[in-house]
Amino acid sequence: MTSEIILSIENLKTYFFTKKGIVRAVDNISFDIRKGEILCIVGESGSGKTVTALSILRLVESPGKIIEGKIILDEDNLLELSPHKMQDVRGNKIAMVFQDPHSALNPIFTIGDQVSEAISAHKSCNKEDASSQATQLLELVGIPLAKERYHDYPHQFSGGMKQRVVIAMALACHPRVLIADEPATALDLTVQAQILDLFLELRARFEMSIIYITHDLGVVSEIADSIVVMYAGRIMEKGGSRDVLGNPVHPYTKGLMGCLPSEKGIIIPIPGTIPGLINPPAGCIFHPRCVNALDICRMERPPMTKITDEHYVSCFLGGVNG
Amino acid sequence: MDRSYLAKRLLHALIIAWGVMTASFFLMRIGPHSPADKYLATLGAGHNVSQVTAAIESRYGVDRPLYEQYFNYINSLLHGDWGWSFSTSMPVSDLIKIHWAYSFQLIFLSSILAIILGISLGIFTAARKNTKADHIATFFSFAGISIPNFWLGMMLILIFSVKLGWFKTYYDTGLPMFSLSNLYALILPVITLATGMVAGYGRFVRSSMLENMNKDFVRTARAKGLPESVVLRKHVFRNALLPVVTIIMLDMSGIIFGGAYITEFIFGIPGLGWMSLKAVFSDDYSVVMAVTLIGAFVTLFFNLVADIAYTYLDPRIRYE
Amino acid sequence: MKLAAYYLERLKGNKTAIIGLAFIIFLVLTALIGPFFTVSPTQVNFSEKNLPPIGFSSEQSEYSAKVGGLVMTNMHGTWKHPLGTDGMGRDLLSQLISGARVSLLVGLLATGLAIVIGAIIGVSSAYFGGIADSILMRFTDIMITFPFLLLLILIVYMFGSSLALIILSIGLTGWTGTARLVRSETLSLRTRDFVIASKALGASDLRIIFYHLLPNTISSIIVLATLSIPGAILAEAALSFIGLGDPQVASWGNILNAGQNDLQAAWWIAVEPGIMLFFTVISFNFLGEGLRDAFDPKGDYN
Amino acid sequence: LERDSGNKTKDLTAGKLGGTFIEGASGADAETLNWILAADATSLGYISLAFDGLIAYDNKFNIVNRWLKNDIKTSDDGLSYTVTIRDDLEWSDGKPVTSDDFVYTMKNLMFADWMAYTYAGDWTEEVDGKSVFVEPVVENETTFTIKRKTVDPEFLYTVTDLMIYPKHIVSKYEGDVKAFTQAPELNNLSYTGNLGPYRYKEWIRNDKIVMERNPDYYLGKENGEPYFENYEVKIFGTSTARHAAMEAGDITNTGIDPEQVMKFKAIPSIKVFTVPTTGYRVLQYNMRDNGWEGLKDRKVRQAISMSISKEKIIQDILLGFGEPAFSFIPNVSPWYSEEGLSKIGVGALYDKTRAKELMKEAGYGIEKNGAIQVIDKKGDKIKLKFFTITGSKVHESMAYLIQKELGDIGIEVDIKFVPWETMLRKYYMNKVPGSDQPARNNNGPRAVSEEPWDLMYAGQSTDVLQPSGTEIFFVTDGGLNTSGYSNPEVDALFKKVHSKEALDVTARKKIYAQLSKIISEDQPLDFLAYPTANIAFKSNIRGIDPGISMNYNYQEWYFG
Amino acid sequence: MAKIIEIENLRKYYPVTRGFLSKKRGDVKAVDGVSFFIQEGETLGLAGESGCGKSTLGRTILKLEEPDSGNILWRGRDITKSRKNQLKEFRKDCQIIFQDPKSSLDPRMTVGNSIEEALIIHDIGAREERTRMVGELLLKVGLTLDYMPRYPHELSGGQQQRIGIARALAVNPGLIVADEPVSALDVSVQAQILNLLMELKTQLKLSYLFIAHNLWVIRYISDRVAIMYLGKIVELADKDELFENPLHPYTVALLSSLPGSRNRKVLRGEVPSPMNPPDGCRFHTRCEKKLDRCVSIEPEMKEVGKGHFVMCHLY
Ligand SMILES: Nc1ncnc2c1ncn2[C@@H]1O[C@H](COP(=O)(O)OP(=O)(O)OP(=O)(O)O)[C@@H](O)[C@H]1O
Ligand SMILES: Nc1ncnc2c1ncn2[C@@H]1O[C@H](COP(=O)(O)OP(=O)(O)OP(=O)(O)O)[C@@H](O)[C@H]1O
Ligand SMILES: [Mg+2]
Ligand SMILES: [Mg+2]
Repeated sequence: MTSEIILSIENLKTYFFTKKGIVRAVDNISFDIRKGEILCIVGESGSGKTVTALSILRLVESPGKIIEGKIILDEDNLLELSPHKMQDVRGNKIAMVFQDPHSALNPIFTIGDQVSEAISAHKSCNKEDASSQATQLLELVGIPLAKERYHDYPHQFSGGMKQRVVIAMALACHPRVLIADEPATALDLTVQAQILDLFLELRARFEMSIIYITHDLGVVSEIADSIVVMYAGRIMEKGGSRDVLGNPVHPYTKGLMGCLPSEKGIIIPIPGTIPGLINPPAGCIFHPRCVNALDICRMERPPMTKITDEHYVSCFLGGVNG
Repeated sequence: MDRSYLAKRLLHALIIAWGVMTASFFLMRIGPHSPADKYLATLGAGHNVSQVTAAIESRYGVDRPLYEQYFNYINSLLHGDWGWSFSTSMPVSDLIKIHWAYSFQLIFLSSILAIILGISLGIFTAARKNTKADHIATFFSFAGISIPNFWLGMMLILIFSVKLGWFKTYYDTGLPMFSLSNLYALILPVITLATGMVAGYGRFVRSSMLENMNKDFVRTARAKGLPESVVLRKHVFRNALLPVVTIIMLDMSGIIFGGAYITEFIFGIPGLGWMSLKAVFSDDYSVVMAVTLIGAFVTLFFNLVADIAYTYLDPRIRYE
Repeated sequence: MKLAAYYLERLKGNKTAIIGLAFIIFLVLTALIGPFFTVSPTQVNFSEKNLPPIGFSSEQSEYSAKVGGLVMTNMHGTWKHPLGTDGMGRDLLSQLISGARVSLLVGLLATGLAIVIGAIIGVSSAYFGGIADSILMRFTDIMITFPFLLLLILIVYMFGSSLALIILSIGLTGWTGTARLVRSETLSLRTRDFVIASKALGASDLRIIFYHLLPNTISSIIVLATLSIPGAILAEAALSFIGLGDPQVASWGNILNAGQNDLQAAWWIAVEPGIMLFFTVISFNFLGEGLRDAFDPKGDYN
Repeated sequence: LERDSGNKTKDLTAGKLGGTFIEGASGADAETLNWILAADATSLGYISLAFDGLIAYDNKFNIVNRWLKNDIKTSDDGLSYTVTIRDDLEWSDGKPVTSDDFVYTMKNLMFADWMAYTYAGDWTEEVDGKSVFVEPVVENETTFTIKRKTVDPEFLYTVTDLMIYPKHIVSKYEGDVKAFTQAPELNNLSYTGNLGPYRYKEWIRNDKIVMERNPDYYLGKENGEPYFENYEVKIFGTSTARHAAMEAGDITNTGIDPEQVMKFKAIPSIKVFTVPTTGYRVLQYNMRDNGWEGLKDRKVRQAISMSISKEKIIQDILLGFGEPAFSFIPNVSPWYSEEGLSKIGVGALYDKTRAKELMKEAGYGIEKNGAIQVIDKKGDKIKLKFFTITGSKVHESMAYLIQKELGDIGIEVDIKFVPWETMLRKYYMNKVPGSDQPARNNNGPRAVSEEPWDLMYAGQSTDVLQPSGTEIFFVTDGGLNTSGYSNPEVDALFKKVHSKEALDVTARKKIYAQLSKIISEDQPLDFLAYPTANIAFKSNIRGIDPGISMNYNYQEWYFG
Repeated sequence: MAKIIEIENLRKYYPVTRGFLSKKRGDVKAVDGVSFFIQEGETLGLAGESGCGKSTLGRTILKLEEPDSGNILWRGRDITKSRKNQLKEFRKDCQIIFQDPKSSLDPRMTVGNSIEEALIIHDIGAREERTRMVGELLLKVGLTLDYMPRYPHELSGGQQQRIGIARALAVNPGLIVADEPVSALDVSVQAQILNLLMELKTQLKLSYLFIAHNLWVIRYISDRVAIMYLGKIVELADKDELFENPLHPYTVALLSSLPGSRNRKVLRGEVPSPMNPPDGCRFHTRCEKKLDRCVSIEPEMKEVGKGHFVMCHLY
């Protein structure tokens, strides 16, 4: 896949300055996303996936702060835009869908109101236009009887439907990049499948780029074009879907896959737990749980090593042990 | 909100009101006091104390068996008769008719002021969370909550009336109710009553705002690209308002029978609070009962209003 | 206990709470040992009446036998009575210290009583449910609906203004908040997994109440208690202020009440106890809010 | 350039007329304007604005007739009193006030069982061991006679206090106490006609009562009185507010605390009058069985009184506004006599050493190292329980001063402040233990109060014209003899006041002098002081005659 | 092999009330006529959509909720009607572990105390002995003795879950109801816990009723699997049989919605409310193969193969 790069994140660092210390939630990560691509960010809880997504939209709240890095969209560094300009990016060029559809909608406004609000935030159009566009959007994401349900309140919708509404809001201005933060995790298996289908359909239809955040490797294998594996705020491995899943290099990626039952019905867990981010282990952040850890792993942070053009890994054993 | 729900709420309110009425009725009668007390003090030689006591107690009907008095009281209540106030020699209903306005103007002005200032303060501090302005405002809110209002009233009198002479040291009932001079006369009492309310509402609105600012839907709204002012005004404030409305409603009765009482006492405003205080001190049962009952009804009314307001403001309940 | 230490550690970060705590400790110490260092608060001395506090002066009329009538004298504060004296020449410092005792006593005992009653009613209501719950909650509703101050005034007027009765009646009328809080907490705790686990192990109701439910409401109760103490103190002061205080003790409310009539001649009598009340109340409020934050699991950040 | 005298009056009136007189009051509001039900002085005060009464007294206790046409005639045998009222008195509906109204009011209201009039006892006499009412009789339109079977020279003062209701209005409520109590025309004085200088206008409870000028006032026919357009009594919650209102000129007159007198005297727009009052302060000794036994001994009582300086009280507490008291008859009373009074508590009789000696003589002291140590009979320190009512600074100050004084002679005083009701129930009312007597203020010498007490501080007031009213405190079966004092000599002398012998004023004065002397020696209570009052007026008020009853001519006051 | 527990036609309804007079508006039929058994040493997996009644079923068979009807036979003994104090033995034999490891531990108790509580309730051992036993249990679940004085908030989710397991094991149970014990955990930790549960099962001859959302977890750990829909078990079979040859249209759809599965059959429509489930077959509103009678007649549970039960008119 060699279409143009649409959004590029470079050396992003987002820290939280808490009373207990600095939480290095996102610690120097870089990746790109191309037009029409689905990029999956995988990682365990607390690995910094959500913070990464929020950083892209500059929605990290205090005590969090983007320390350094660049987020380049259309040659603009988003981190340097004025707050006003940034507002115009949000929802318009980059939209986001959050994990929990139950809390992502304001309970006291109607569905229609909230969708049309997303439209009128960026397009100057009158109320009727906005509302008819909103109805269309609702139909698009598969809400039956969209017209009638326009005036319903969120609590009258099921979880799956709410998530569709949230997606409709995100699509309001046909953004170029859609960030979806675990959009299906809170939903039932059958509904989850519906939502995944919807995403695939949307991508096909609008040529959007989608950053899909998940910790479910099953989902990843189904939809990802490329994959970023995060662990404790850092990228362990990134690359094309086939490369990463078919030829995982980083011990962590391998470990993650081992946690799923193999054909023989065996799972091999990764020992230990994810480290605290305030005083993270020196060197490679994964070394305490790594069975192959070398001395150097305890001292130095491994650089991103290229394995193929599309496949990078941050490990001193890069490729060696593969 | 359906009718039967309303009917049930009213029934509930009635039961509570009955409970309050019964409790206060018996509370007052089991006490050692009697309306004849004040006569005892003036009895001279040759008077048969018990005879006179009996005569006076029969004059006011308090010599009957308790249950009989109780049913009589309920009976006359049901007939719209609040009884006779023997400490002021007038029907309780007239007494209330004359005096409620003094309480009302005080409470009304203070509440309006407190709601406006309190909500503004809350929004202001929430929007500027953790800034210097917020810290200062927070400190003053704490001070406002903590300052005993009777003391505040006294200090205002000391400074502005006694030392500076800007105001009278008492509330002048001679002023026409709807006049600027009356408004001027109410300044100190309103400050006394409203300070705690402003501070309390301010804190409450602030924390309610902050709580809502952390909600996912606010983040969603920001992600939509809405300007911060719209996010705050529409998504945060409207949601923060819900508990605020409830609190203000529920607070009302507390204000009326707490702060307003004391404020009336300090400034000599002859409102219901002061009335009932005097009535307590002169064992004037029917006035105390009436004020208690009115208090209960006010509380229940505001509870109901809070519920209805909530239903109106929160679609999750409206469409149940 | 380690857990306590943990919360204390969290509290330490909160400056205002620490200031509040410090003042309360100071107040407690003063109330305890102060009386050993000051003159008796009831010791009158008519030749030293209405002395202003140190650094102030005021004009006072006095009877002069020489003149055979009133003379104006300019009084200055003296170190003997650093906070001045009242109209009988009683030392205000020692009165305020005695008032601190009263206020703390009222605050702690009345709140304690209210908390105990409220906790018992709340836990029983939630745990036993059904009719017991309905009756107890209706009763609580009635108590809440009662105009609080009027009820308090009524009881104290009816049965006499002794400190014990005042404490008792504040306690007996002030438990509704606790009852509701404990009830709702218990209701939600009751369905928590650890309680179910305990049940699954065959734990008795009493064990569950005393080992799981109550200990887990303790932090809310502590916060509520801390924030209720000023309420109780103010209630006593308000009662005293309107003349229903225990005349046998020098409570701040009593001093204020007396000072009310002397605003012109001796403003400090009304000002000083008010300041004490204010600082005490704000300290408890600071501490209470601090505790609330410390106990709040969300408070890990910021 | 002669002027018509009639015109002159009118002109004068025109100049005086107008303005609102505002009296600043403190304390509780009146309870009712329905005078027969009133139990408090405030109520009677309000009523009197619309209702003059038969007579008034000037500052020297001279009688000034009001409704009376002639002075009340007492028959030579002292058994009948003839009252003749003016013939120009009218009710509001224009009906004349007649002697029938008076007789009706007495017979059908004051003496009626259904009414339970509180002061009905004042109108009874003891005949053959039974208490019967005196007998009023209509003589003609304007004259009625009250007949007695026994002589009581002081009954005259009771008669002069007489008030009335209009028979034609009140008779419809007769027998129905509830209807009477709630009758609107009785509660807002709408019947008072021309009987007083002012008429009811507005009453906001616990705030103010406003009375308006009565243009028909019977006394005003000649001079156009009263001159104020309105007369208002404004109640203040605190003395701070009251003083500040006076200072700011918001009110016309009010009482001034001693501390404030200097300040007010310095204000040019205000003048302050210092006037005597009829009250006095006492320290009661409990001679009942639940008081400390020593108090039954006169020497002990004298000793205690001797160690309390009346001068100190006056200087320290009253700031000089008062005089030492030695008698139950205030020194302003025409019956007051200094002769033979033991002036305990001042001068030579304020002597703590003497007091200790007296204690020792009574058996409550031993000699130790040349000094007398006061102890009780068991050899312990004497501890006395002192009570007074709450909420009064003067009472509190007195308590502490007395505590200090007695501390000097080695008696410990334990002070308790109790509310008035408690005082009444637990300390005043008494009954014989174990009996089923209803508690009364005096249930005989063996009766005791519910709670024990030794000393009690109280304020009392005596009718200066009729001091025998005070006998209820002193005679053995006196209705308010709560401390159990009993002296046959005193009982006999008070009886004498109410006998034929006392019809003669000089004789009566002698009896009073003797009584004062005995009581001051006996010291059943320690008379402490007669306080004087300071009353401030706006200085542009004219017509004031300062004195003990300076209100007697208030209808003639005007703004200058 | 003996059945450790057998339940017949179990029902648990929750009344839905509203308003002050608590007027009943209907029932949530959380468990509506369920029968199955679990043999010693066997794991029965239970899957189904959210709200279909899995947890309620788990709690009801442990008598943590009173069943409305039906029977619970524990090792052949009918304990449906037994009172609390008669259940001591049963309580020792049947334990539960929970989804949310954090809330399953009393935040005010140390880890040691939490585990020890089980022993105290059943009067097992003296004090020192209990401490020793707690230590052993900690080691058994893969922790060390240092954890004893710690509080739950000092532990990670996986560690907390281990404590929950240790507490359940303390009384030596035969059956453990595991209510989604791994759903709240990270994949890597999930795997640890699953392996631990497997190990314990063989080591201690435990039986599990294993409730999970995640079908791969079910497949990994279960011997037999039951699929639940709206309060009823619609299909029950051996693990491999069920996954290879699902019969009920709901099971088919459920399996096909697993990410990565080949022939996707995405279910349309929403789960009906358990308060008024559809008449006839409960699944008919979402079923692609619905027959006429599905709308009105409720299908019976049929054994269509050896140990393969299905509740559907198609078979
Ligand atoms: N407001 C905050 N204050 C302090 N630390 C925070 C805050 N928000 C997030 N963090 C920390 O940042 C780290 C990354 O969090 P993030 O929410 O990005 O994880 P995630 O990968 O999205 O996890 P999950 O899969 O659970 O959603 C975590 O360690 C978290 O504790
Ligand atoms: N205590 C209760 N009172 C009332 N209704 C209840 C109660 N517990 C559960 N329910 C209802 O019973 C139904 C089944 O709930 P249950 O918790 O058993 O579902 P579940 O299958 O475990 O769901 P999940 O997968 O979300 O845990 C749900 O509709 C739920 O709302
Ligand atoms: Mg996340
Ligand atoms: Mg569940």
